[in-house]
Amino acid sequence: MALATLLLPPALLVVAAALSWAAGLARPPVGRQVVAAAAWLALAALAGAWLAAARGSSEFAPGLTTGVIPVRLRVDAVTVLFQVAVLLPAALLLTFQRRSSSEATRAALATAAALGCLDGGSLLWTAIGLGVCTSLLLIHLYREEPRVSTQFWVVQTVAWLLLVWTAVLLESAGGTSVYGAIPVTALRLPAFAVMTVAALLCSGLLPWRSWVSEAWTRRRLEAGTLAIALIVPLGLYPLVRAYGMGAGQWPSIQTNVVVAAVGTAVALGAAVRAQGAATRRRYLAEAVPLASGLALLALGLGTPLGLVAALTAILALSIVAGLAPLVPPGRGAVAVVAIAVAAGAPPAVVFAGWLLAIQAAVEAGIITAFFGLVGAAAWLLGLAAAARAIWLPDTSSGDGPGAGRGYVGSLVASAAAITAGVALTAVVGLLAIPAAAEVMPTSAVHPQSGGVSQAAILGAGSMGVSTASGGWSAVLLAGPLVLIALITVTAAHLARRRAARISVLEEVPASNVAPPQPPPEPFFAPPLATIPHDAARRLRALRLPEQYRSLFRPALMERAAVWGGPWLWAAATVALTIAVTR
Amino acid sequence: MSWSAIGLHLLALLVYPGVLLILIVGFLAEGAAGLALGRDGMRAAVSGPAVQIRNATAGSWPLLLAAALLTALAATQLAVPANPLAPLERNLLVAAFSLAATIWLCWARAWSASGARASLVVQACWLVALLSPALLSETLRPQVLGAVAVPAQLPLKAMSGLLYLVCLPVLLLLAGDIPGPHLAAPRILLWMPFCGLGVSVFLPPAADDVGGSLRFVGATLCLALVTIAVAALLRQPLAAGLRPLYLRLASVLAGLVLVVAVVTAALTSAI
Amino acid sequence: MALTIAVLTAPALSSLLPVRDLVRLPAPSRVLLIASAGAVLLTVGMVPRPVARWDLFAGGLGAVGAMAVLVAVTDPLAVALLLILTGFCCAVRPGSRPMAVRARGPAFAALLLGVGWGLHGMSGSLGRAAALSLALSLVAVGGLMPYLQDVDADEPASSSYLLWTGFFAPALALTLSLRVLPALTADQATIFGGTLVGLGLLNLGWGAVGAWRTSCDADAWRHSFLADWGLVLVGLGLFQPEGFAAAYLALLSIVMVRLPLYVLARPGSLRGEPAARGTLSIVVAVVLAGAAPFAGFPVRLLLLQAATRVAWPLAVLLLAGMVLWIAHSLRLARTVGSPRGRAALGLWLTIGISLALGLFPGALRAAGGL
Amino acid sequence: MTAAAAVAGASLAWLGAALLVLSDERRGLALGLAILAVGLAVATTAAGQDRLADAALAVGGACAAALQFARGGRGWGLMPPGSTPRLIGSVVVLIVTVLVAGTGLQDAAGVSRLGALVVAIMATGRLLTVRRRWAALGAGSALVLGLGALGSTPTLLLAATVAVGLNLVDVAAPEEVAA
Repeated sequence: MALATLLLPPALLVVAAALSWAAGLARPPVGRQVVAAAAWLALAALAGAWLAAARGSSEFAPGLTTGVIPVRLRVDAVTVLFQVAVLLPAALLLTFQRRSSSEATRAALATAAALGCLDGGSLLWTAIGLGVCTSLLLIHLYREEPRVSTQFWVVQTVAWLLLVWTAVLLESAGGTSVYGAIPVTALRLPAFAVMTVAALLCSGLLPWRSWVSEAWTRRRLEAGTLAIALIVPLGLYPLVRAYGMGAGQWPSIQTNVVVAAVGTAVALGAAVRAQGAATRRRYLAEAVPLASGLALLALGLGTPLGLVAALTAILALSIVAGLAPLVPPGRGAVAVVAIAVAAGAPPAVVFAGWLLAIQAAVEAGIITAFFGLVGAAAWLLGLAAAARAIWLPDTSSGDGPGAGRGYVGSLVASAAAITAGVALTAVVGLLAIPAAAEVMPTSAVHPQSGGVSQAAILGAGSMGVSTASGGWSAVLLAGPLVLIALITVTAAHLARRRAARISVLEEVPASNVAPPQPPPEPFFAPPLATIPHDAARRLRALRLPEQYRSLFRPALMERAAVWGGPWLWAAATVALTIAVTR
Repeated sequence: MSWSAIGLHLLALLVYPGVLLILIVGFLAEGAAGLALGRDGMRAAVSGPAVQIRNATAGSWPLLLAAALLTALAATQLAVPANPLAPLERNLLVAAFSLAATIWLCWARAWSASGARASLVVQACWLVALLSPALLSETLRPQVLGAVAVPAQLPLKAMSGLLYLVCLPVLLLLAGDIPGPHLAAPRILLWMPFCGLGVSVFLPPAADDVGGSLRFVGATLCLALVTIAVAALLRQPLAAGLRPLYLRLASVLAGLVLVVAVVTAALTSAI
Repeated sequence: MALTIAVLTAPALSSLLPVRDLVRLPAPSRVLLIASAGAVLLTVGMVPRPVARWDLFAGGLGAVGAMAVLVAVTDPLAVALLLILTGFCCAVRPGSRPMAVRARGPAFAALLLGVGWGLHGMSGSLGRAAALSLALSLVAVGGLMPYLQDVDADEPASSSYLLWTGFFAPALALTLSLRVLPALTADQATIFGGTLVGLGLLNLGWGAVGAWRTSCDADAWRHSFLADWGLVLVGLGLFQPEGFAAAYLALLSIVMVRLPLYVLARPGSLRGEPAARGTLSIVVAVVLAGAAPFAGFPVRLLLLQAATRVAWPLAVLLLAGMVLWIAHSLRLARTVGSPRGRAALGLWLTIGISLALGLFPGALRAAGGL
Repeated sequence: MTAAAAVAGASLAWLGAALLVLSDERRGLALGLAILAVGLAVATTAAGQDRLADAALAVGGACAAALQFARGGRGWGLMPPGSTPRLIGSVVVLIVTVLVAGTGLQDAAGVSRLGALVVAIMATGRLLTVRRRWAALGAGSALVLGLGALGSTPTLLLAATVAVGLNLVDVAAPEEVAA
C-alpha cells in the first residue's frame, strides 16, 4: 500500500500524458480532460492510499540503478504533504486552464516528474528529479511562447547544481545522501548554506522580483503558473528535510534566524511590490511570493509549532498558486472572494496558515517575535494591496490573453481554500503534524516542548488549534460563519432569480460603482525599487580605457590565440616548462 | 463535536458579543457620532444608522453580510466577560485581521487614494500598538494581555494604548478622506470590535458576571466617545493645521512604541 | 573497418601474432572505439544533402581504422610516430588551408608525447618537464587551449581540425592517460594531474564564454567542444575514480552527441540561416546544457564528487563554468534548425543516445570497466 | 670509444637537422634528412641499440631522402638569403637542449637521446614554420626519425617505416596548389 502511495500518482499522470498525446493525434482533442481527470485521480489515490495505510515512513530499495545512484524510494508524511501541495494546484490548473492536448501532455509529464522528485529517498534523487522537472517545464514554457525565460533557466540551473553539490557534500561528510541514513553530524554549516541558497533560488524566495513574479509577465499564463505551482514547493522541500537530517535541528541557531529573516524580507518585498502593481495581473504575481515568504519565516523558526505552521503555510501556498491564475476578470463577487482568499482573509486556509506562522514567531523568542510583527505588517499590506487590486485594470480580460478564465475554476479553488480553512484541524492533524513529527522527532531537540505533538497544537476535541500563545477555533467559528454566508447568499440568489435578475455572482458588491479613472495610484512608491535598474545601468555604463578593451573581448583574444599559432604554442610550452621545473 | 459547543459558538457569533451586541453598541456610538459630528440634529442622528443599514442592505448587501460576519468573528475574540468562547480559543491576530479584512473590504466598495493611504498608515500603527505588548508577553490572548501588570512592561502598554486611541478615528472612518456615504453602514459594525479590542488589551479584565459585562460595554462606549471627541477635535477649523500632522504623529508614536518595545525586550532579557 | 574489427578482437589476435605486448586495447578505449564507429554511421546517416555522404563514409571508416591502431598500440612513442602519419594522411585530404598547416597540430602533439615519454624515466626537473610534456600532448592532440587551431568555416568537416577535437582525440586522450599514468612517479603524476586540471578549467571557461560571446556560429560550436574538453581534462587530472568516469562519459557524449549535432548544424550555420525557434531547438538546448536526465548530468555529478573529494574550491570553479555553460546551449541548438526526413530521424536518435547516456551511465561504466 | 661515437653521431644528426632547416629546395632537404638519419643511427648504435634496427633507421631515412631527392629540381637551396634566423635558431636549439637535457650526458645513451631530441625539436620547428607540402613532409620524416631514435628496437623499425611512408604520401597525393 505504501508503495502504491508512491508510484500510483506519477504513474497515473504518465499514462494520462500518453493518452493525451494520442488524443492530440486523434479527434476530438480530449487530452486536457484526460490529464485533468488523471490529476484528480492521482490526488484521490494519494490521499486514499495514505489514509488507508499505517501512515508510517517506509523506504524501498529495488536494487536498480538509474542515472548514477541506486533507486531508493521513501514514503512518509513529508512526502505525502508535499505531493498534495504539488498535486492540488496542478489539478486545479490542469482542469480549469485552456491547454491543447500536446500542452496537456507536457504539463502532465512535468507534474509526474515533480511527484517522482518527491518520491526519492535521497537528496541526490531529489536533485535529479528537480532537474528533470525543470527541463520539462522549460520545454513547456518555450513551446507555449518561443521566448526563453532566461531568468527561470539560469536560476533553476544554479539551484539544481547547488542541490547536487549539497548531496555530494553530504555524501563526502556522511557517506550517503539518503534521508533515512544521513548521520546527524553530516549536515554542517557549509552544506546547509549551499542547500539553503539552492532552495531560495529554486522557489524564487528573494526580497526582490524573482522568476516567480516574472512568470506572470508572459502573454499566456498556463505554462508559467504551472511551473510556479510545481517548483516552489519542490524548492522548500529540502529545507524541511534538513530538519530530519539534523534530528530536528539545523546546524546552528543562527541559520534559523537568518532564514526566518530572509522569509520576512521576502514577504515584505512581495507585499510592497503588490501594493504598487499597475495591473491586477501584476498584483496576482506577488501572491505566491508573499505566501512563500511567510511559510519560510515559519520554517526558519526551528520550533515544533513553527514547523507545523510552515507545513500548513506550504499547503496554503499551494492553494494560492492554484487559485491566483484562475481569478476571473472584472469586479464581481467571485473575483473579490478569490482575491480576498489569496490575500489571507479569514477563514480560509491561507489565513490559518499565516496565523499559525505569526503565532509561532511570537512564541519562538523575542527576535523572531519582531520578525512576526514585520510578517503581520506584510500581511496587512497584502490585504490593502488586494483591495486596491480590485480597482486595477485586468490586462487579461476581454479578448486578450487569458481570456475566458471562467468563474468555476476560481469558485472551486476558493471553495477548496475555505473548506480547508474550516477543516484546518484535519489538515494540521493528518498532514502537517505527522510530517513535522517525521523530521522533528520528540526525543530530539525540544524535550521541554515535548517535540511535535497533537496535544500541544490542537485544542480539546480537535475543534481548533490552541497553542501556548493563542487559539483559533476553526471548526466551531469558521464553520458557522461559512454556513451562514452560504445560506444567505443562496437565499438571496434564489430570491433574485425569482425576480428574474442576473446572477448575484456576476455583479455586486462593486459593480454599481464605477472604477476610478485612472486606476488607483500605489499607496507608496516601493523604496529601493530603482536600485537594481540603476545598478544595471551603471554597470552597463562602465567603460574600460580603450587600450585595455581588447583584453576583455574573447573574439580578439581568440584571433590572437589562433593566428599566434606555432609561436603561441611554443611560448606556452616553454613558459609552462619553466614554471614546473623551477 | 458536541451540540452545546456549536450552540455556544453560534451564540457568540450572532448574539453576544457577536452581531447583536455589535449592532447595539454600533447604533449608540453612531448616534453619538451623528450628534457630535453631524449637522442634522437629534432625530437624524438617531434614525440615521437605521436608514444607512436599510440602504446598504438594498444596495450592497453582500458587502454588509461579509462585514457583519467578519466583525462578529473579531468580536468573539474580545475579553468580554461571560464570552461563550473559552479564553483558550481567543486570539488577538484573528480579531486584528478580521477587522483589517473588513476595512479593506469597505475600501474595495469605494475608493479614494488619499483615504486609503491614510487608512493603511493608521492600520500599520494600530497593528504596532496591538502587537507590541503581545510580543513581549509572548501571548496573543486578549484577556492575558489585559491582565499583564509587569512594571517593566507598563510604559510600553501605556504608550501602545495611547497609540491605539490616536488610531481609532481613522480606523472607524470618522477622520480622513472618506469616499461618499458607501462606508457609513459598515462603520456601524466596527465600533464594538475596535473599541472592545482596545478595552480587552489595555484594561484589566472585568469580573465574569453581568456587572463585569456591563462594565466592559461601558468602557467600550467610553472609548467610542473619546474617539468621537478626538474626531470632532480633528474636524474643528482650529485643528486645520493639526490634520496634516495627524498621520505623522501616529507614525512617530508608532516608532516610539517600537523603540520602547525593543528597549524593554533588551532589558527584560538581560535581567 | 576490417582494421577496427581486428583491433577490437586484439586479445585473440595478439595471442596468435608475435605482437603480444605491442597491441592491447583497454576496455574504456574499446567502448569509445565502438562509439566512434557508431558516430560515423549516425553522422553519415543523418548528414544533409549538400555534404557528400559516401565521401564522408569512406573518410570516417578510414579514420576509425586509424584510431583503432592508435589506441591499440601500447608504446606511447610508437603512438607518437603513428600520430604524425595519421596527421599527414588526414591533412592530405582537400581543404582550404595548406596541408603543412593542417598537419601542425598532430605533429606538435607527437613531439610533446614523444619527448615526454622519452624523458619520463629521468629524475628531477627533466622528469617533471616530461610529465608536463605528456599532459600537454593530450591537450595538443585535441587542439585545445593553448594549442588552438584555426578552423575555416568553409572547410569540409572531414578536413577541419574538429575531426581531431571531436573524433580522434577522445579515444586517444583516454587511452594515453591510461598508458602513461602507471609509468609516472608521484611527483610527476602531481604535475601531470595539475596541468590537466588547470588547462581543463581554462578550456571550460574559455569554451563556455567563447561559445556565448562569439558572433560566428561555427566558432561557437568549436568553443562548445573546448568547454566539453575542459570537463574531460579536469576529470582526468583529478585521479579519482569518479573523475575518470566523468571524463569517460564526457568523451562518449562528445563523440556520440555533440559531434553528430555539429555535423547536422554545420550546413545551416555556414549558410548563415536564421536561427530556428521550434520545440526541437529547446530540447536540443536542454541536451547541450547537460541538464538531467541527459548525458551531461552524470558527468557533472561525478565531476563534482571527485572535485569535492580533492578540494572543494575546485568544485566552486566547476559550478561557475557549468552555469556559464547554459548561455550558449540555446544558441547552438537553434543552429541545428528543424531538420526533416532522415536528418530529423538522426537528430531524434542523437537525443535518444544522450538520454540513454544520462539514464544508464552505470552500464557504460561497467562496459568500460570503471 | 662508444661515447665518442655517440657524440659524433649526435653531432652529425644535428648537422643534418640544421641542413634540413636551412634548405629551401628538395635536394638540400634530402641531404639533411639522409645525414641526420645516419647520425641518429650511429648514435643509437653507440648507445647499444639493436644494430639491425639502427641500420633500418638509416635505410628508412635514406629512402625518405631518396624520394625527396628524386622529385627535386636542380638546385640545393642551402642557406638562401634570409635564412640567418634559421641558422641562429639551429645553434640556439642545440645550446638550449644541451643546457636543459645536459644532465643525461654522462653516457652514450644520454648523448644519443640528446641528439634525437635536438633533431625532433628542430624538425618540429621547421614543420611549424613552412607552408609547402614537401617541406612539411620532409620535416615530418625528420621528426619521426628523431622520435624513433628515443625508443627501442620496435620504435626504430616503425620510425623507419613511417618516414618512408610519409614521403610516399607525397608521391601518391596530387600536387597541392601553392597557398
